[in-house]
Amino acid sequence: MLEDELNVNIRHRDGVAVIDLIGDVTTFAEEKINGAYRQVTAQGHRYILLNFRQNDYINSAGIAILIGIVTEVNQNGQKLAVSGLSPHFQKIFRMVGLAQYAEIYQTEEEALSAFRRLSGVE
Amino acid sequence: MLEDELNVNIRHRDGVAVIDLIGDVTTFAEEKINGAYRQVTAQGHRYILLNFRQNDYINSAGIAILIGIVTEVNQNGQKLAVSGLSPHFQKIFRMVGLAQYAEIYQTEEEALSAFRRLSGVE
Amino acid sequence: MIRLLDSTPTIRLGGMTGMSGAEGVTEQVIELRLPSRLGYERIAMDTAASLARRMGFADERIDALRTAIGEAVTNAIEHGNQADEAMKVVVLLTVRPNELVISVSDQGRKALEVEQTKLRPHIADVFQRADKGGWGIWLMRELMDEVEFTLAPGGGNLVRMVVHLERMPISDQ
Amino acid sequence: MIRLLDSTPTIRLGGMTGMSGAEGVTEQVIELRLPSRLGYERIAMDTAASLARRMGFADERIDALRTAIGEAVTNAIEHGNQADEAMKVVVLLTVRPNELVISVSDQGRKALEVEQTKLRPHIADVFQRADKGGWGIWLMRELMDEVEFTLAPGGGNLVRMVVHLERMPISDQ
Ligand SMILES: Nc1ncnc2c1ncn2[C@@H]1O[C@H](COP(=O)(O)OP(=O)(O)O)[C@@H](O)[C@H]1O
Ligand SMILES: Nc1ncnc2c1ncn2[C@@H]1O[C@H](COP(=O)(O)OP(=O)(O)O)[C@@H](O)[C@H]1O
Repeated sequence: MLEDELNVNIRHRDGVAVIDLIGDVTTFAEEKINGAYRQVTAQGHRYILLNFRQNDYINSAGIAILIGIVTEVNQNGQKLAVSGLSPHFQKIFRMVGLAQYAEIYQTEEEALSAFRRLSGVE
Repeated sequence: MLEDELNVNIRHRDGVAVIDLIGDVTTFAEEKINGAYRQVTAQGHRYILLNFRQNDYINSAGIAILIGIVTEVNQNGQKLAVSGLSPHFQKIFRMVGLAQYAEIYQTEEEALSAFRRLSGVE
Repeated sequence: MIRLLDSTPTIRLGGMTGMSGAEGVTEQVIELRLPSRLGYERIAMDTAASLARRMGFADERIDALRTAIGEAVTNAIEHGNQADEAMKVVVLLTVRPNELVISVSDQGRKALEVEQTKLRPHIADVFQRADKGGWGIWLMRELMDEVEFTLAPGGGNLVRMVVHLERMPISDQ
Repeated sequence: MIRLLDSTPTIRLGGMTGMSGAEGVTEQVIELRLPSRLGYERIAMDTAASLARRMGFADERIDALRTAIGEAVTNAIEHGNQADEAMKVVVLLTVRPNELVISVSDQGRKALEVEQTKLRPHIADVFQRADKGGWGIWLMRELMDEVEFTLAPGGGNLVRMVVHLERMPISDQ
């Protein structure tokens, strides 16, 4: 089943680069996630949303990939948010400390309206 | 989880005794299913619907219990129908030959309207 | 064939070198040992379904597999091991590029007779019998692509079942 | 305790005589042997989740268990067995009246150092490192009720994890 592979999809909404992560976020996902991040960064995006799909498998290797993204987001002065995580992975993101560097929203819409408020203020 | 046990519930709708089978239909279900059948038979019911819940586990021991019910239904001159089976178990009921003795309907409503037509004709 | 397994996104699980035979056939084996207590067949069903899903089997094939393996393990528990919980039921799941092989063995407290493996019950006859059962082995045969009964290495009964992956093999030979 | 297991509708699976000890403690053991190839940890996760569900664990405990066992098996595959597919990862799932014990062992191609089992990574430090990993063992500790590292009988690494069933025991003694 294709669910075992990660599919990455990039969309642009209201000035935000939305990166859909469809499938499992494990060591096999590294190239695709990093590639998508580099692409939107090369396009000059400041606001990035990683949109997960509920109930996909994320393991510690996937978390390491995401920490790598956060490292670059911080260096490049971008803003990162995440949406679509299951309650279990929201909890794990908080435990790991990722939630301090990327706001967690239930849905894409909530994340987008938060980005709108932010870009209005800035 | 309670899903591992069978729960049996008897309802009366339009002169039909609806026996809901909620849970797994295996050897452990024998007493409950036979008890429910005897109860509605003692009440004089002629039309009986076994209403399954999609995706519950039915095994060959459960099929043997159902064949036992069909045997008595035939002896007692009752009419039996089934509803709520998944496509997989509809197929198995056909393979086993149960479908010749109990009409298979997708939903309870379809089974009830078939019973209505039948009781109108008789 | 190695290439097929590795290039197919649906088989992140596929074998590479596991038990390579002379012909370069590759397979991976998962072994599951269960106590002989009714209910534990559900664990075998769920494990096999999890594997089959990742191999790319269609949902209806997975349903068929669940039923067949459930019947095989139930028989091993009830008949072969006479529900003696200290006795184990051993399930081997062998992942091959184009098929899944399931073997279920018991410790043979009761021997399985050859005639019993060939029964084709008819419901009209069954109505007349006190025992309405006897559908398990027939269901396995109807639902799986291959079913074979032999003796297990340890002397118990062994059922070997095969389901083919309905995907065109792209041979690289 | 036997009575508790048998009268509890959620544990059709519970042990009766399986490996009874002197104190009448009962347990049932499921053994799963997996090839050392990434992806197969999913089978262990699904098997354990299937068992935990039938034991009556709450969904969030099952999610925690999935993650912990996934990390343990991934480590056994990648580190302990160095992804040599011929080497097996052995998962034992022990069902007890009020807990599930999971043990994951590898064949110890690489020894696990004691210090590595006690790491508590901090994300701010991790940003500075090239390797952003090292969260697996810590996650197991955070998610499970008990976690213990020892040597496996065969000389490999063994992780033993326990999750308690949050249900009041009704002792019949
Ligand atoms: N693993 C086994 N060991 C010993 N006998 C078996 C085994 N499996 C099946 N049998 C015998 O074959 C018969 C037919 O099995 P089956 O078709 O599954 O129906 P059922 O289990 O309902 O009787 C059983 O009644 C039993 O006598
Ligand atoms: N089963 C094992 N066998 C040998 N070494 C292990 C095993 N599990 C973990 N280790 C060692 O402990 C380290 C920390 O493991 P972990 O916290 O899971 O993070 P990661 O696997 O991401 O490095 C690993 O990098 C590895 O060196």
